[in-house]
Amino acid sequence: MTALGLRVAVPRWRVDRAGAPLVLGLVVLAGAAVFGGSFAGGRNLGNIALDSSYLLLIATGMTFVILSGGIDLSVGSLLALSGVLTAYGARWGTLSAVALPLAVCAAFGVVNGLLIGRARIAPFIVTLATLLFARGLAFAVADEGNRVYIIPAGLTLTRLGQARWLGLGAPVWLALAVFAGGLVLLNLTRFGQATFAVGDNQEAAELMGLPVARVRVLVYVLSAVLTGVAGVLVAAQTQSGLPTIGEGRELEAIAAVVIGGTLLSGGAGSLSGTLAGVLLLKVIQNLINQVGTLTAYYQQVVSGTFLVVVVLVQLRLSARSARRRRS
Amino acid sequence: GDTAAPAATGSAAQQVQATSGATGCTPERYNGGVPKLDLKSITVGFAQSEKEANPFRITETQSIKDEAAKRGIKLITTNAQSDLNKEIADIQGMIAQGAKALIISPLNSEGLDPALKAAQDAKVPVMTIDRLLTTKTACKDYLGWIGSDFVVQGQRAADALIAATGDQGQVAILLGASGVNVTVDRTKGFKDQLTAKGSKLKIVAEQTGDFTREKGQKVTEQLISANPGITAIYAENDEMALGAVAALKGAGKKPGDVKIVTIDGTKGAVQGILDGWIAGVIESNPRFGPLAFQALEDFYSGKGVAEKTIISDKAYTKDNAQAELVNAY
Amino acid sequence: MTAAQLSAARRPPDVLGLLQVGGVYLAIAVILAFNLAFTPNFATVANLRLQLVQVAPVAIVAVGMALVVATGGIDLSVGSAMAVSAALLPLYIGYGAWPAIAVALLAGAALGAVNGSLVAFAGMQPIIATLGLLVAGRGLALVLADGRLTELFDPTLAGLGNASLLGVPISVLLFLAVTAAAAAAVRYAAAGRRILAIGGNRPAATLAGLPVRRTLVTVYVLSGLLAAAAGVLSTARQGAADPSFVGLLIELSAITAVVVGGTPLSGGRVRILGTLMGALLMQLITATVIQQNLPDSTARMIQAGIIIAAVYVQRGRSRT
Amino acid sequence: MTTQTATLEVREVRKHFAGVQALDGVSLSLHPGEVHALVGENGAGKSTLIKLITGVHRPDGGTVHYRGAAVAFTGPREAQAAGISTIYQEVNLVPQRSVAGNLFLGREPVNRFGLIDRRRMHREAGDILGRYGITVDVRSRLGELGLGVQQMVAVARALATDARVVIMDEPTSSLEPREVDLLLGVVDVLRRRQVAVLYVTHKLDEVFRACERVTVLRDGRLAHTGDVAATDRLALVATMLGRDVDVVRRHGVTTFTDEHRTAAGPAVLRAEGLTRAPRLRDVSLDVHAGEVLGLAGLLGSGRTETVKAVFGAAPVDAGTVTVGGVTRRRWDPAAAIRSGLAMVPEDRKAEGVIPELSVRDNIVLAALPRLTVAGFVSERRRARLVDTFVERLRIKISSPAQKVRELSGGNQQKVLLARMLCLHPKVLILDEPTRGIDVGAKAEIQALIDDLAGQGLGVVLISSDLEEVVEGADRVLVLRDGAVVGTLHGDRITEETVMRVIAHAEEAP
Ligand SMILES: Nc1ncnc2c1ncn2[C@@H]1O[C@H](COP(=O)(O)OP(=O)(O)OP(=O)(O)O)[C@@H](O)[C@H]1O
Ligand SMILES: Nc1ncnc2c1ncn2[C@@H]1O[C@H](COP(=O)(O)OP(=O)(O)OP(=O)(O)O)[C@@H](O)[C@H]1O
Ligand SMILES: [Mg+2]
Ligand SMILES: [Mg+2]
Repeated sequence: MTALGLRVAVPRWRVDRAGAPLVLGLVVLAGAAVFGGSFAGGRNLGNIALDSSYLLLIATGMTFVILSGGIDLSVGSLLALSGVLTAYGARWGTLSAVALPLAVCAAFGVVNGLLIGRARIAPFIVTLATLLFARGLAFAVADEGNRVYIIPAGLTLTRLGQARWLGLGAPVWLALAVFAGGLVLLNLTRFGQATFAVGDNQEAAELMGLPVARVRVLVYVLSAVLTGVAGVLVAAQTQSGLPTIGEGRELEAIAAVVIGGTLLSGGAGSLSGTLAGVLLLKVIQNLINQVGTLTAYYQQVVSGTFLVVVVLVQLRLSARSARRRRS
Repeated sequence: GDTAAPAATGSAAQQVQATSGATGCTPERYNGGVPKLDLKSITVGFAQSEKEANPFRITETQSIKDEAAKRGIKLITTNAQSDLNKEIADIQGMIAQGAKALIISPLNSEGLDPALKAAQDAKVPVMTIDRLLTTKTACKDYLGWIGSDFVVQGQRAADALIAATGDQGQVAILLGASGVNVTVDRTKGFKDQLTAKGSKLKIVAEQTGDFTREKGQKVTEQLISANPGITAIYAENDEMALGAVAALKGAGKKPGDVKIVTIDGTKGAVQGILDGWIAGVIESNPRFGPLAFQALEDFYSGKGVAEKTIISDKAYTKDNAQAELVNAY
Repeated sequence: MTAAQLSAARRPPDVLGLLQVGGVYLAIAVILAFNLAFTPNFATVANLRLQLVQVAPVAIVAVGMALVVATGGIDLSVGSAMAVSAALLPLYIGYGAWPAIAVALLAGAALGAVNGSLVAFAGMQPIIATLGLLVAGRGLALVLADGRLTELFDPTLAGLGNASLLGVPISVLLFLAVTAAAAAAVRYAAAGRRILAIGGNRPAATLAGLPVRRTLVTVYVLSGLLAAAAGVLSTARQGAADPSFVGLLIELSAITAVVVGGTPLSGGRVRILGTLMGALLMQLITATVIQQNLPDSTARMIQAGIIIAAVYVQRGRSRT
Repeated sequence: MTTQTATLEVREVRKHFAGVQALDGVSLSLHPGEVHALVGENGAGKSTLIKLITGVHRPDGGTVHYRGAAVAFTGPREAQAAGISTIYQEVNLVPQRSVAGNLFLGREPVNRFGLIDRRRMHREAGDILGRYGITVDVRSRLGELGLGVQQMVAVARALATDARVVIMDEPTSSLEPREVDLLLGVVDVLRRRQVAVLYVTHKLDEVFRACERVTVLRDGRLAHTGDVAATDRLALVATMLGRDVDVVRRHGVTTFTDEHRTAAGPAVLRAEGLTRAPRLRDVSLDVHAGEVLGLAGLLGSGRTETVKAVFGAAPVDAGTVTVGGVTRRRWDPAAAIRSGLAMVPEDRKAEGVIPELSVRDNIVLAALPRLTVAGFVSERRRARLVDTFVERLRIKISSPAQKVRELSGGNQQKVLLARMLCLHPKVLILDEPTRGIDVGAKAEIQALIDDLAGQGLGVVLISSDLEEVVEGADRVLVLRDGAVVGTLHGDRITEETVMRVIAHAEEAP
């Protein structure tokens, strides 16, 4: 999807780093104004941070995938699989509880990547298949859900999962660290630049001599492994591995990335936008929860509409600021 | 002990069958002590786990709301829409909103730890209903539990099916949603009971119908197409059973050709007994309101709450369906 | 489009080439052969009929989806459109079956119009625009129906769900008609050219003076309309409107059908008949899994394998 | 020279695409320090030959030898690593990355932690482009710049590596004379560094200015190889076209009529005060029936921006457009087309062809409403229209059902021209209409423009080939920095005056 030079009639899916954070700021302010302490209180903000951390991990990997012009639908299932394997592996100690799920997730990432990068099957279809497969495997490991593996309370892993530092849970810090690493990887390494290029114009990237297939494999491995990390954390938090969790998480992660201004068609976007997107989604969710009087159905109507409105506002803002920048 | 049921509505309310475990959980003992409050003056939060799409959940939530209204207690409710993360966020959100006591209907026996932790930190007692938090400790992680014994429900369903079929023929099981302990327990109770009774019923298929009518219908259609010899169906909830009925009708079967036994006790299923399509329904009573609020009241009044309160579920058969239809939900 | 693809895409027609065009047909053949050999009572008219009846809603939704995908878009809100249409039926059935159906279809079209406008005029990415309606639409349906399943006893509606015309179920006739109409439109109508041109190169289509926005809105409206029709069908067949579950996750099935049928998600190309076959393939897989009584976990893994295999065979044609 | 060992040698390669034998036993050798021109009509197989060398395509037969050994690169990456640097036809860069990012993609300068040193990258990028006279902000998005700049970036990128072989596929197709000079200067440097250069072009001037040897392809076959010095220009054209030298001599190669018409008819198109900050500043123009209006200017002077604004394809802050006496209210291409305008855009890949649609569908795309009966396309009328234009423009296709992306660049351009011509417009805007078009076809298109103008059509012509503007236009508007700096009429239209006006706007009459 190249749009060289043409300045009208191209869908206005331009990237802008200012849009999402601006909207986020507005939403947070509005939330604080309406709900005061119950929203802006330390505990509630801590909850939002914790809740966001898993999504941030997944969305960071997803950003790479989407920037490379792909999509990864398998993350929701991988989250569950990783959790189940964490709990399963916990019987032999923390090391296996972490290594097993990460290794398996990495393997899934490799398979995704090879099928997409080498066999050149559409990412949507490949990861849809892995979505099914990983969920099936999670159920198989959990004996069709008949067995729930419990993580022993004394394990280092559990303590890690529940540790707090400066008022924020360990997952939050880990997610932030991963995010920072992601920023460096994306913006300051050749791999990161190649990721952009592959998503922007794959044919050109190939003709420019970039290792297109390798880049595509790597982004899916990254996405799967980061999802695996999130799965380990979720399991550590809940002290168990459930094969049912994570359904629909892929759409949430994709939404966060796209709200953050990244083009679904690839090639343009930013990780900082993704961070804003993640927080935006979670803050909205939290705010909607604050309105105790909304029934669950209205909550859905409101959050769907809100999503659209937020993106609309963001589009307007970024169109305007892009115009201003150019002149 | 059972108290005599006054009227139709009264007999629909949950009856305590048995209590077990430690009794007498009070604010002083709960998790190292929580503030003793006046139930009338606090906000209570209720976390529903699944969509209020089927009669069970609708009735469950309504019962909690009705009871709160009756007692003049301020109630806030949430619905997790079968999403564990949402339930955790819901519970945390209600605590943040100032709920001082919680009633939760857990989505699963596991996985709510972050929410329970938040409640502990905020010194908010949590009463659980319906599904049991199997690995948690009463009066510490949560206050107590009220609910049915799902394994027993499965066993009673097996008994009912043996009776309805004369203990012969091929059975298909419509499983509930995968990975949910209700499904696991109801399946286990059913199968164990068949073995225990030395039943000659042969299970030829077990496929998930996700607790929904649509999938119950579709799966049944496929199953009877592949196994025309199926003469009995065990559906793990009423919605799937009603889906199965639709499938049987569509395939040109007559009422009674295939014996269906199901669990829940919804109006539709009990009506199904009257119409001859359903052979028996084991009740799973969702009207938790009175008992749940009673538990909170007992807690704060110092009377104390039992660890487990198992309710007695009815069974609907051809014989009592007409009379009991009003009590079905 | 990659350079290597340039070389791979056009070969002299040969057996391999035919196979590539028809990976989905091959997969259907294989799965039919398997069932004929190993599934008892498979080769019956009743069973064939059952599979066709069950696939009807997905097939109808998938055809609409194929058109959207051809423009380079995607419609995640189809399941919610089905739910809204199902939720409306009981509310208006008092005025008679046909008025109720008309209202339901209109609502689907309206949802599509919202999607289309967000994409065409506001310039939103289709996946996000329709994701918003996926969430909000389902909520709306639940609000309308107060979250409940409502049984419907209307004879007209029941007929729509279960009756046959000349021995062919009405729902089957309906999806065949929809497929044929869409295939004809894509092949012979100006609208079809416009859709493909927009999906193939939107700036170019704009510069060629095509009514890009109008076409986009129309396509999303069609998708919403077809989804609503599928909602009516599902409701009719079930004899009950169940807004919480009807059409749940159908967007994924529909997109799978589209892609397995040989339409790339990048837009600009479309295969309507292939889409129908894709839907049929997915249906046959489900049927096989249930009729063979495989456990849920195994079933999912097998599905994954078959999808990959079917697409792999025709990968020269359907990569994005 | 041929006795010396070749750096790169292609022997008897063959390549078949569906319905076309793109290459049929072609051999070619490249020696160190040699600039070797590769010429031929559109679709002759030049780009295909290059793609066979660099591993984009696999040959059906024949071999490629590089530095004495047979090679079979699996892709451009390998070829590049081995020292063969290529500028492919059409700009093949990533539009959403910055200019510097594109220049250095895959070989960004890194610091000692292996992280990209952005500051250094930007500085070096600025230096490199400065050498080619390009002074853009290297951090700006490549896609926001004109095609000419993009082409220069592609050139700079390919030349930034130490390569033994440099292959350029029509590098000058969207460059101005000034940039062409720069590029040929660089080619000269390469020659002196003993690099072997394969140079594809349709501009024969360049062949004679810069190349030692020339190879002519015709319909996938080798038609001629020899020293440029020993080649006669007319003979070269004749070999390319496969016609008799005499025939070519008689008809000539530029087909514009010599005399400049004076605007006789009424103004069919009048644009006034077109303004779009910061690129367009109060541009006004009018075109009369039967007149060819040329727009001249350097890269980025705003010619494309102007015509896009006229066509409603780019927004303006102020300005009006009147066609045939009616002032257009809606600002979109569809309305422009309805009012009688037609435009062939400069970037055929991004804004022109619909690659997955057939030649047939691409041609009739804009004319669909007129071919439609009750929503369905009339097969008969469509076939007639398509046949007419395929014949008239001599578009080389295996069948009208062939996908456009399979056509050679020049033939794609003709398809776009046909798309607009079949609208029977009042005014035709041509932005670089002969970009990448072979001499034969160029002549045909020029004749066509003349012909159309003769029939009363108004034409706006933009071309980076100054000669084309000078010979084709009846009146020339010179733009600089988005403003009109001069108008030239009649005999004042010469390459020299145009260049002078561009350079010193104040001297404009
Ligand atoms: N991927 C492809 N599939 C089918 N045919 C192709 C493909 N690529 C090129 N061709 C055909 O091969 C022939 C040679 O094309 P090529 O691009 O090499 O021409 P060219 O000499 O570079 O022309 P131009 O001067 O217009 O760039 C043309 O007839 C073209 O249609
Ligand atoms: N040499 C240059 N230095 C700086 N900016 C440039 C240069 N060339 C082009 N640009 C930018 O590219 C944009 C392209 O302008 P436009 O396409 O209207 O000009 P043009 O005269 O048609 O040139 P082109 O031949 O590049 O198409 C201009 O807005 C300008 O900002
Ligand atoms: Mg070429
Ligand atoms: Mg230009």
